[in-house]
Amino acid sequence: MAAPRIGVFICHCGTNIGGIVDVPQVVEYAKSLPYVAYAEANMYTCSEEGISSIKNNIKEHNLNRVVVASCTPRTHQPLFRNACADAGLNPYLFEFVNIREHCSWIHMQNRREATEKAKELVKMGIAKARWLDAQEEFESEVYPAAMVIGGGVAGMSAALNLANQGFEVHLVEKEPKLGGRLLKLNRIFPINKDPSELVESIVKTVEGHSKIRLHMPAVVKAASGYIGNFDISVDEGGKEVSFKAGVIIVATGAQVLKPELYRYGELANVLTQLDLEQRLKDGELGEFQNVVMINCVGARIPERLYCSRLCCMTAIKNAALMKEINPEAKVYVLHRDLMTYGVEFEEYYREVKEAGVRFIRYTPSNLPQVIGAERVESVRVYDELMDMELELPCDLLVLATPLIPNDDNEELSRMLKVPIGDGGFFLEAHVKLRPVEFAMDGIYVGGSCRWPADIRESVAQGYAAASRAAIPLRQGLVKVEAITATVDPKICKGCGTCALVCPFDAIELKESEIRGLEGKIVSEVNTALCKGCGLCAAACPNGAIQQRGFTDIQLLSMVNALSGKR
Amino acid sequence: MQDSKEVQTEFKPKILAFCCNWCAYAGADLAGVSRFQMPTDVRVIRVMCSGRVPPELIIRALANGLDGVMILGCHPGECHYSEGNYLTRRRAHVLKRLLSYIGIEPERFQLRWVSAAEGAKFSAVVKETTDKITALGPNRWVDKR
Amino acid sequence: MKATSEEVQTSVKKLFEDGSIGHFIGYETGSDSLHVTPCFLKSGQAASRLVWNPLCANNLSKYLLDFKNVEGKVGIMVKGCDSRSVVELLKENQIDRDKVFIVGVPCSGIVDREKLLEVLGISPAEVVAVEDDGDAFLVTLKGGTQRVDKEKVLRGECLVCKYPTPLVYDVLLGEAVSSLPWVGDDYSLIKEQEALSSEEKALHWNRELSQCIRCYACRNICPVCTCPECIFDKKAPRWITKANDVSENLVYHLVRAFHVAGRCIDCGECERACPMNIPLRSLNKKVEKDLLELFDYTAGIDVEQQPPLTTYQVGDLDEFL
Amino acid sequence: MVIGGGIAGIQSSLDLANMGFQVYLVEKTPSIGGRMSQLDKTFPTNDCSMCILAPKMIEASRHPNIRLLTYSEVEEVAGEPGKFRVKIREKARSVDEEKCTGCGVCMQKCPYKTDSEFEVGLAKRKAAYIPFPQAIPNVATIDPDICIYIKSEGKKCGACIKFCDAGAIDFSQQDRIIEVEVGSIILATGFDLYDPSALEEYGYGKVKNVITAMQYERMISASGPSGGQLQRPSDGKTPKRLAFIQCVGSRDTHHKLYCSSVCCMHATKEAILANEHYPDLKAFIFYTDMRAVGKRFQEYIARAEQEYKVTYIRSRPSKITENPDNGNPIVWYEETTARTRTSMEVDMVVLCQALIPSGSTKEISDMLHLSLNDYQFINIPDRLFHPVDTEIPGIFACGFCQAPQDIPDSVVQASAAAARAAEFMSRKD
Repeated sequence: MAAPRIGVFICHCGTNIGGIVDVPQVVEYAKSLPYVAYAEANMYTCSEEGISSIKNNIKEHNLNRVVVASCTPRTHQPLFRNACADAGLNPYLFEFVNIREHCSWIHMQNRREATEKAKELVKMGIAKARWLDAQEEFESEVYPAAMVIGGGVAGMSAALNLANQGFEVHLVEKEPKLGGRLLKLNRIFPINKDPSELVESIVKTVEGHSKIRLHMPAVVKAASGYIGNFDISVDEGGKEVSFKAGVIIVATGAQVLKPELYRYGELANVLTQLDLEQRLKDGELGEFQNVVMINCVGARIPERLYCSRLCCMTAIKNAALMKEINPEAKVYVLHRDLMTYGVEFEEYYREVKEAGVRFIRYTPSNLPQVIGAERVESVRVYDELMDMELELPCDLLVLATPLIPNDDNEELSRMLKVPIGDGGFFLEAHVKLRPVEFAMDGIYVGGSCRWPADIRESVAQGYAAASRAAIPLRQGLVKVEAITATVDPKICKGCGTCALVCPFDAIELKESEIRGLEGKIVSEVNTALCKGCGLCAAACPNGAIQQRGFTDIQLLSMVNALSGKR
Repeated sequence: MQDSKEVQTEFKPKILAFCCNWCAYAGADLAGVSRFQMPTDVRVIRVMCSGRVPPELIIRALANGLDGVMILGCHPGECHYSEGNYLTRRRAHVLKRLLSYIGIEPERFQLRWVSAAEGAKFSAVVKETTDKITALGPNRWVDKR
Repeated sequence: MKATSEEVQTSVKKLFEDGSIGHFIGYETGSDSLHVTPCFLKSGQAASRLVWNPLCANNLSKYLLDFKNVEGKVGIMVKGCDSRSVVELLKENQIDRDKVFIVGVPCSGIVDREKLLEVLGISPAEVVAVEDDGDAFLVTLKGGTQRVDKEKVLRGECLVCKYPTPLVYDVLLGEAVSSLPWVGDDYSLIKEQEALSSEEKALHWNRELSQCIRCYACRNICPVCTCPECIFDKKAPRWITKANDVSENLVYHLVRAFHVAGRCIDCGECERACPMNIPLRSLNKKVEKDLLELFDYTAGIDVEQQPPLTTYQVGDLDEFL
Repeated sequence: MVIGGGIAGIQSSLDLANMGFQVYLVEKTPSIGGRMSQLDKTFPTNDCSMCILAPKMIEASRHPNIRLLTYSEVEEVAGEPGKFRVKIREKARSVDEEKCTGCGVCMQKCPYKTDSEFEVGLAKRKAAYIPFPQAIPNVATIDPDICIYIKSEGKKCGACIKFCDAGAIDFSQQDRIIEVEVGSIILATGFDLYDPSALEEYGYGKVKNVITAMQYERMISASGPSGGQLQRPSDGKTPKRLAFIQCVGSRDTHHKLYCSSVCCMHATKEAILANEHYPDLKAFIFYTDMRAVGKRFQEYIARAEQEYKVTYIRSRPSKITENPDNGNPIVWYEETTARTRTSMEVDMVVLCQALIPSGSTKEISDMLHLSLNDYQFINIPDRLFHPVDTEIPGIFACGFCQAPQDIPDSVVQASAAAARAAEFMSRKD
């Protein structure tokens, strides 16, 4: 490579920098430093004028490195990198020095020291620039198909959305029928309709869609690869089927807890809400006069702290239905906090209350008690508001139990290398701003396998996951981070320390295929997975693995420049 | 006596701060945008993650005679790369104790958490560290022979 | 019962005969009776050269790296400490467990030659043999036999050894030794140092480290220093200059201590190899102590245990002065 | 086109832009960022709000497929689904966006002040202003309502012109009308705060040390006017006892019937932050039902109680009065278990007021002929299976303008709306 010829551009930023830092003095100082071929001051380096000056001087002075000392790389680095690229210089041969936020703006009372500091910061930047390398921004192709795991409402919404956008979708469902948990329900709020009718039209669309390939009943057996390029094999009724996908959406749902409380399973007239729906659906419920429902059964307790979000509404819906079937019936809902969040739920709760369903609050320190030998005969509960103990006659006790994670989450988590969080639900990349994607690129999540969600939420999450998944599919190419790790296999000893510290599983120990090193076990970086944090580079004992753009020699040169060492 | 006192007040330490790109560097930027005034003794080197800073570099900086070195990263649990700062924390504990063992005052090596919103904290950390190191005086470890 | 040289010879011969091993690394008597050197065998015929006595200080495990590409298994003799460096080598994939046959020997302490000569006030030539005798060594001199208390002449690392019996082996010769009676607080010396003022510590270490001639003997002999190219041999980046300067020595020794953090098993080879008698173990021991206190970690115990600086707990100590 | 530059609008825009669609992101105020930019931390992780939001704002501003139209309002929508013709009024900033470097000199020199919208009245801003330090675009805007130069038609002041080195001040600017054609429209107009002075019994505006939750967010924020110090309005003292009142205007037959969905959690977060800042501070939360239904929310509440000594009191206070001696608010409520009326004197009260669909929601719905529900949220005909589709094909709604929801749910809906818009637009060709 040609000897370094560094160009230095120092910004006045109007008076923001120039009013404090003696910019001309910094320019003169820069000129005196090794490898500096050119230095100038600009009123605004980011202005049209400043940018063209950078471009012209790269050509005129044959510069092969550029240093700009102005504001912060967090906002302006792309601008200056583009300027370099426009002038035919690799954008990674650019280095940013912050003398505004980190100097002039914080040392307004001390011009002399601010100037000295600016000089030193510029010197450090130049020292690093001398060792900068050109970097390529790799792109890898995205195979234009998606795999959606789970054929409930979340999975079907995601699949349909992507298919309607024109992408091939492999929908993998473990049951022999699409529809998921919804199929088991009797009525759904707010329309109080038989859900099978509603779901049927969606199922038909999915089944008849030319872009959707249904794998059913089928389970994923193996998955390898990375964003854009996953190899998948599923067991489809005993037959192994393999296909490729660019992205994966996990929407496997959840299951309802069967409690070991309130003598469930022991007394015939104790049901879960789901059992109740099943019986209503099958027309097997029979007569009832006094119905008691208990909420938060097995939820919001020390062993299972979370609130399952939708059980309150399920209870209210079914309570209303019981009252509808038998207006003479007495229906009680024993609850803790009632989670009727939002507009419609709260409205419905009011309506149901007005329709005569009685709501009684109990406390976890004073749980309701089931009375009866063969069957429940009554339920005793302490009413907090009335401050008295009530004994409610009961011929049907219905328990609202939470959704719990599916048993096969762990297996799926290992296969896809995606994490499971507290409680056994899948863990998204960021609970606030990246709710439907995993930290691993190219894999997305939606519906109750992430967290208990009702129908509308599951559908929205299915769509949202599809939106995120459509991005790489539509782009066709994924840009690979350029600031990635790179291994020198000659000096790598294959100890695996880098692989242990890598948060993204981007490093593997492999037999080298490089001539002269065949068979040697060395670290290999999968650049498609590497996010460029540099943890590996800091952990490697002999510098065999380096982070591009932040190499040992670059950082060391800065430290030495600051301390006046060569 | 008066002489040495004068030398003391004139001592300006040279302190290096490695800031992670996502939190601490952004926090330092915010301190700038907010015009929080602070001592001029700290120089920032930007790294993508606090976990990128190898112990070699800190040891080298202190052996070169720099008066203090800081690593500033995201608060635990907020690392952009999810766990980098936890590894930093482990390494830093071991390194700090080792440095102290051979006689480099513990104040000269600091690990602190500064979020992107903590401009004020960045400035407070800079002030506090500068004060502490100024009080210690220059890093004269290599002159002890 | 403690294994004898004869037992070692017999079993190694058998290992060669039944084809269990193709090579063996052990000890043989060196230039004088106070020296033992590594011995490399290709067949059982020369097994009679092998010895096992309280002079067998060398940690042989690093030699395994030189036998990586030979046919058949390599046999090696390890003491408690040596076995822990084998664990570390296994952890870092530097050796293949299936290609190594480990002959473990429980150890009741190794003689520090210089201490012995000093205590007895003799020259090496006068020594005929040294044998283990419980809490003392039996030293056969040309002019008769002397019994010397172990605590006076043991090597530093043996005075604080917690693992006298090998932790990994294919065959164990002699009876396991569960603990050594003289070992108490293994960090008392470190604690003394820690209690000094920064000024005192700086003076002490400046004095010690300024003696270093950077011969790299400590690194070269270290069983866990296995990098094919050490960062101190690189020209770019140049981490240390060749200047004879204590700051360069400081970088070298601190970085080395850090590089073996969580891997050093205190076999004491660095200190034994140092021609300037710099108390190098002190630095390593300090790190060892901190890793134990901070992260409950001890190196060389379990191949499956993840190195302490490659992992974390959310609840790790967060206080930072 | 995406209307509303809060977190939902930003997320929809980014998703669509990354898919390759050209996006117009229209925001009424001078900066994108929305309500989330005003928050200090976010529940349940206590992530700093601005830290996680700012990178998204920057990404949106830099995206080649996003045209950011801030300080702009939609004037007219014509055409048909798949081919909407939109007129957007870009209001005159009196500042040249290209030249302005965001240095803030004009803000320093400008002599005219008004209440800062961003700081919810806790601080002043100038006529020349950047709403907050991380604003995007990071350029100044001159408020024509208070700028004396504009009011005097150039006869007075002009300090900003004099001091701006970049020559960016341009009082000759006029509003511009931009006409664009778009295939699909996403509404993300967010929420406003219900004015708690409507609940006279709580004394907001009369009892000095009664503030709103949004004011509290700014107060506890390190970047807020008090630098993260809790200072009660009457005397600037740090409160030792702090009460949060939930459902102020929500779930209330006289005000809003619905549940605002986020207040239980933000109050919990705010109480935790108070205790983190001041370990001897005691916080009390008066609530109706503690609605903690999201991921790790119950755990968060448990931590609030155990680690941060937050006391939850299930009661709806009847009134708040002031102790004339020290300005302390007194909260009157019914002790549920003992069933007695009682009172508690605290140093400051935070009212968690109801959140209502923003005013722009109504304006834009009227323009588009979309109906609203009883509470002025955008009507979603099939909430179950098409949760972000409005009555008009090709027009979608996400975030708080269509139902009360927290940040993750808004982000989910924003992406869902983007997916639906992409699907809608691909069906066309």
